[in-house]
Amino acid sequence: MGGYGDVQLLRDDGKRLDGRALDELRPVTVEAGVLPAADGSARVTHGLNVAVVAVYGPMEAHPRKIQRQDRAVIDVRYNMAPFSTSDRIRPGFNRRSREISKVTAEALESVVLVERFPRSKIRVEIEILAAEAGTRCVGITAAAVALADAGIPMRDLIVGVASGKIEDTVVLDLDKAEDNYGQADLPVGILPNTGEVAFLQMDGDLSPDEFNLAMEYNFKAAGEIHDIMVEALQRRYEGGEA
Amino acid sequence: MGGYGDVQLLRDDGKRLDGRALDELRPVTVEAGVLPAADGSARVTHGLNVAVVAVYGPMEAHPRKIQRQDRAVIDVRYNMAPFSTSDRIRPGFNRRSREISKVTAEALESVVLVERFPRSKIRVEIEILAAEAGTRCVGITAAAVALADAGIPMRDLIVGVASGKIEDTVVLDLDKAEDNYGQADLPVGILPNTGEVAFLQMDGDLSPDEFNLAMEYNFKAAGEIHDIMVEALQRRYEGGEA
Amino acid sequence: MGGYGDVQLLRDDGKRLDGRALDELRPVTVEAGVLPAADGSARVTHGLNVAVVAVYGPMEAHPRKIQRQDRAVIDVRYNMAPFSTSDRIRPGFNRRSREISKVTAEALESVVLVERFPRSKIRVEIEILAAEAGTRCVGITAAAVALADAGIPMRDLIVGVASGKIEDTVVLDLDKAEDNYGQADLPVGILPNTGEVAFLQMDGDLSPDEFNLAMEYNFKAAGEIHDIMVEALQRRYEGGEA
Amino acid sequence: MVDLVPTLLRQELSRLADADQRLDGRSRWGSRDVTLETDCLYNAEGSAKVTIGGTIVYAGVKFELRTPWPDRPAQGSLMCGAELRPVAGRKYEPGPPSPQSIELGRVVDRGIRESGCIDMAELCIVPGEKVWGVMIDLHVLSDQGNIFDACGLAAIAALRTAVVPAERFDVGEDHTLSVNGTPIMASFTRVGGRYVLDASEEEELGGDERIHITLGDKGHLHSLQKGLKGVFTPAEFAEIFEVAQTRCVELRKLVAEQEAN
Amino acid sequence: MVDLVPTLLRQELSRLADADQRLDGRSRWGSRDVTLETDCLYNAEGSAKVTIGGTIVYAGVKFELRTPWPDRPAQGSLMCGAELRPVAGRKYEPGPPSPQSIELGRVVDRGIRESGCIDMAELCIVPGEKVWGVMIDLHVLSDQGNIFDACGLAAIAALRTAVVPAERFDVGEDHTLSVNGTPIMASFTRVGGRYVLDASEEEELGGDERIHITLGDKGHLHSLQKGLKGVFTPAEFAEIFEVAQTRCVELRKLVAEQEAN
Amino acid sequence: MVDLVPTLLRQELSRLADADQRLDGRSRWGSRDVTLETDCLYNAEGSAKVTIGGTIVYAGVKFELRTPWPDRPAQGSLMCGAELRPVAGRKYEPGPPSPQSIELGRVVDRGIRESGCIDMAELCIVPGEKVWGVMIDLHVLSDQGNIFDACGLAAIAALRTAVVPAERFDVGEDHTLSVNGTPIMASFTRVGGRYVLDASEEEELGGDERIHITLGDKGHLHSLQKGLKGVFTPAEFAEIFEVAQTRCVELRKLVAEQEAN
Repeated sequence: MGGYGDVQLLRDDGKRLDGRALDELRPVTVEAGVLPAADGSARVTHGLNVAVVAVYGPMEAHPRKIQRQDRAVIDVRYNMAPFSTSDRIRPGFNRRSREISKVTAEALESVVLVERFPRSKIRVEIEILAAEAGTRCVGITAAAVALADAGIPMRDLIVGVASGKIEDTVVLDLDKAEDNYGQADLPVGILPNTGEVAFLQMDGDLSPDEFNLAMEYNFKAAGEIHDIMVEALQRRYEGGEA
Repeated sequence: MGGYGDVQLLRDDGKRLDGRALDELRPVTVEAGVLPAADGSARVTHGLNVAVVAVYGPMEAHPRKIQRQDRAVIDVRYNMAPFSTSDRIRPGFNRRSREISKVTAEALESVVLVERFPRSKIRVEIEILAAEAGTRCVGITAAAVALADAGIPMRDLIVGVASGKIEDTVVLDLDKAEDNYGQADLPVGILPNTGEVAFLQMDGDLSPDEFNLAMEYNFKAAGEIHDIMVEALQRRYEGGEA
Repeated sequence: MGGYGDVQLLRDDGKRLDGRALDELRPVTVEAGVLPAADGSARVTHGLNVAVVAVYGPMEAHPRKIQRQDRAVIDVRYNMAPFSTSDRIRPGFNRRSREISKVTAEALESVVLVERFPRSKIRVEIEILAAEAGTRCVGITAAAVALADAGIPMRDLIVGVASGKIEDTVVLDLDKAEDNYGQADLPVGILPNTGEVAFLQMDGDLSPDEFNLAMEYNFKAAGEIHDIMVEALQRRYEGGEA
Repeated sequence: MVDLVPTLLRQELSRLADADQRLDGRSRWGSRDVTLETDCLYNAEGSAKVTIGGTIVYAGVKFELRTPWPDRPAQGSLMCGAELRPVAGRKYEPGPPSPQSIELGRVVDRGIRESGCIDMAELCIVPGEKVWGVMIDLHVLSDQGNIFDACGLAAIAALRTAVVPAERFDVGEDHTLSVNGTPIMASFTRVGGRYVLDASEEEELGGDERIHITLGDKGHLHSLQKGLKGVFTPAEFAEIFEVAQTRCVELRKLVAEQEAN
Repeated sequence: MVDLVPTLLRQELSRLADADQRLDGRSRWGSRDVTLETDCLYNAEGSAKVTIGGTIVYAGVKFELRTPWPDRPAQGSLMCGAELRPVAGRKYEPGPPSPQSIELGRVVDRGIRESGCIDMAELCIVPGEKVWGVMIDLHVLSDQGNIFDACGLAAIAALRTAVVPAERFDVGEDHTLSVNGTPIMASFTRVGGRYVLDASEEEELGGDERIHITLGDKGHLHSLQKGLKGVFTPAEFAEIFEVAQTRCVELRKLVAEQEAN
Repeated sequence: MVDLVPTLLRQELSRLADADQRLDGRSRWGSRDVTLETDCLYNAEGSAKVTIGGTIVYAGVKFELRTPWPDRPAQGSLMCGAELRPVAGRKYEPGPPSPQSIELGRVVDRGIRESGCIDMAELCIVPGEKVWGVMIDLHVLSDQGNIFDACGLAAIAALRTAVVPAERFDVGEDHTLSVNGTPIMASFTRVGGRYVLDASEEEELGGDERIHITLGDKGHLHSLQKGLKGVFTPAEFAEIFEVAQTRCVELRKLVAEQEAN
């Protein structure tokens, strides 16, 4: 977390600078089936973040040495487009994107019924077109919808969402300023039906009590986003090809 | 094209700074069979440019995944030696050399009878030892001679040659100063017997009429260079090993 | 060699700055079996140098194309830890470490009975944790002990040792200051029982006579280090797992 | 491992060509629907989304301050690059930039650069010290054929909406980037023996060489590129060159309409 | 190519878990022996060697002078990286940094950085011009399980013994690096269906997801990471979080004892 | 995949060695024809082409302005690198620099550098600010054995003809690079059990270890390198060292003759 400036992030009325309540999400939209070339796809906007995900597969896993006898491997690439951030990012992977790709793949492997597709590979391509804090969560949400759109069987969706701390106060879903000047960030990937956690990271400073409140906010918000995801998938099934 | 200075490139007598007429080539020499280690080779000088090409193959294509069932693949590497230019070039490929390698390979595949060698690979190594504008064309000319020297069957040779525009005038075969301060460059790879074009690039500014004149110059010059290529191959056949 | 300063390296009493005689080694310690995860291992300190070596194998050599039908290949990586030098080294290989890895592998292949293990690979991982001049020799000594600890059959050990020249005087085993301001360095890998040389490099300036004296020092010192190596291996056999 | 599908596809495409038809019913010089949207990405200083049939590409423009090249102390720089990332289709694989993506970026780059639509001298802030570097990044999200034309269109449309972020870099006030012209690319693919405009994914799979032509506002050539195995005759070139003139005028109109909104 | 060993191992681990046992006889929250040695490497400005059972790791601290980031002109920087080189075990292969090693370095880095134990402003020498960059390099020599805790411990112990080499860089006198706190990592692995502390190599091979918790001196969370395939419930997390509090206090005591010597 | 050819070749080479013969009829210390040509490349500030039998190599010298290393503010730098590109022979593959090419470049580099023939202080233009960096690039076009000696000879010959391009860099007038000495490399390969001079491609294929000796004008050693699997005795070294003295005098004469023309 940045946390190095004297920046006011809470208004006198207790609301946040953009008018949100402490436990209020930024606006979220979800659309499934947005990329004609992909087997499954989704576009999620969350605040000013834009993530597009393509899913390909299940397909034969090659080279051989990445194959698993008893299950599919999930090959995730989280990528920020060069123009997605304030300062241009050089194309290609960096340490941050490699780490996010790894833990995102592990989270998705926890819900996809990978045992159904031995020796195969499912490619999940997460492209961040615009970034405004919280992109890894937006990418997870979009990946879950794209997997469903591709007809990949899953035991639950995953919802990516984060809480954090600003001015010693726990709040849901940090925006850019809150992320830059905040004190903690707790992004999670929640299985909305089972209440389990498949993705967890955190940095900053949280007391045990603050952690519990932040998790409470996350679980509540996961339910809200889940509803939007389900609606999008229903529209897609009814509407056919986008 | 550079085109950013006020440099005079045409003399008052209508000739170019080095005394050439508008449609006159720089001096060209061709020698076949210059590298003992190669299956076929050639050295072409064109003005101050020096290109040496080695051909190896046909040989087994590996790794497997690059094999084509119905034909040979042509694997071209266009490389400028570090000392070939005014400012030293760091060894290794760059974006420019990768693009030239790609389009040169595609041009050569258009004339080599690749169907005769399914599943095999023909390596074409183009080394630019000295560069004075127009190296991609010199490399193509040398590659064609080296392929012939290696006994690879082709339906025609290819001749690399370029025209361009300086001081609003179309001229053949830009030299270094003309390339730096010129207005357009149109390098092509011409099949001298069929009159077809297997290689084409262009940048700068050309009206449709200027384009037609530039192509006319190119075709005429291709015939001249072709004669020199054929002589070199005849000398090689008569003279045996170089 | 550096050799560019006016630095006094020999005292008035003919000894070196650290009190050593001209043909005297820095203190050397050897310990075998120091890494539980490895098949064989060793730790050698030589002056302030610290080298740790792990040996894995013989194991199947893959990819296939590195296999030799009639013998094992020895895969050596010489690596300096980022914190092993005065200025931090960026992780990853550089030209120096690749060259040392190559010639070290070739030296070890000269003593390991590689014919006993066709198609297999023996991995030798040399990690320099602290560097004070002479690390390639310390790495070779440690590699020989680790190979023996792994039970790999060898026709002799190799001892890494170097002599050099400072103030126009041949001396054994340059330390850091002597290396920085010295005139020559002659590192060798000696087979103590056969008196053969499996590793040889040299740079600087040595007359034929100086070379002969430097080699004489090296052979004498190799015997001393050999004794310490043998003791360590005996302790290891008697003491069991470290 | 015998590429059976392409062989059968080539036969079908050849049969259709003989009857002057195409797989999706288009005429030889007909195009799929083209859509253009600009200013669609937060954080990009200029942006455009182009769709041609099922092909979707984005272009984003970013600026950075740099020191000028020693031999051009009073000139800024322009760079256009393309990424063909695995998102774009099943056939794309992760890894370093492929020759295909390098070619795509460089052909688009040359068309814009050589048209002279950006005056590099206007990108100078302090001669010898500080100039603007303009970067256009092309991002192909869905490849169903003819990504060259889609990228060419997205690049110039994004550039024409770009705002120089001078305030963020503390070198003056934000202002629109000055762009003098609208170079447009038209690409032709040999399918079933003859050239067609705007080839689809199947036509590219069963086709041969491509020719990419970039034309400026006055119909002058600014960039040419022949790609893939195959040859052409001067007469064939003359024919597609005529078509390119019409095509480029149409797409240039699309850019103008978008800007008028 | 069927991974028979892990399958049998998983069955055995599951059977043991049902009986509340572990392969090496430890209790569920029991640790193997931990040893810590500091100041053990010539040329490193701070160093530590940690062993946990047969796992051996080194951490080395180096300093360099750099120009500060433009948006933080009066702050130095901290960087922690890990190398999982082939020396560490038969399963490690040469090549560019693996996702595993990147994750390891970044998780250790976040725990230290976010605890606030290093005041970046104290690393400033001349604002806008010259600051210290502190680099912690983690080097795993022998992996027999739980390299995360070993690396976390080695990193903070090395950092707490580091001396800023100001004289060598001609910017003042050498002085101890000021470190305010001792963040400690505790890692838990699901083995046989339940979480255990300090998993061994075999338990990791036959286990599922891991959770890494870094706690500061006051028991606050500074870093969390879930790795590998698997899910957990909030109740499970609450249970290991309690254990982590105890574990971190113990290891922090080890650091203090080492420093007192 | 059994390397049958090398096995039979080794037998033949061993048989010949017993009769004190070589495959191509040379005596043990005999060399193939050596030719040297200098100043043969436009754009290189110094250049040489060397052939030894069917082996062909070029060396090119380039200069660049750089800031000196902080610990040697009044010294320029020299760097010699070799590229073993696929042009050189069927066995060479594309890719990053191989250990073989790195070794080749570094051994040639050390021979020249350690002979002291270039005074690094003379490469200083403005202490602490601007010095010359001299780069020698070695380019092997055809490998039919003993590329080390060919590269060593090309490097020093190119260097001795180099002109410092001061005018182009606006730092004075062009002038000949001052080179004080002519270090020469002689390489020996164990073939059929005994060492020979100037091994051919077949002899290298069926041979064992190599020893590279670089000698200066006074016959002092400046660089040694043993490469490949194999060992030697001090007596064997003493024998080839004598031969190297003669060989280096001969090749040094060739350089002088070329310069006299």
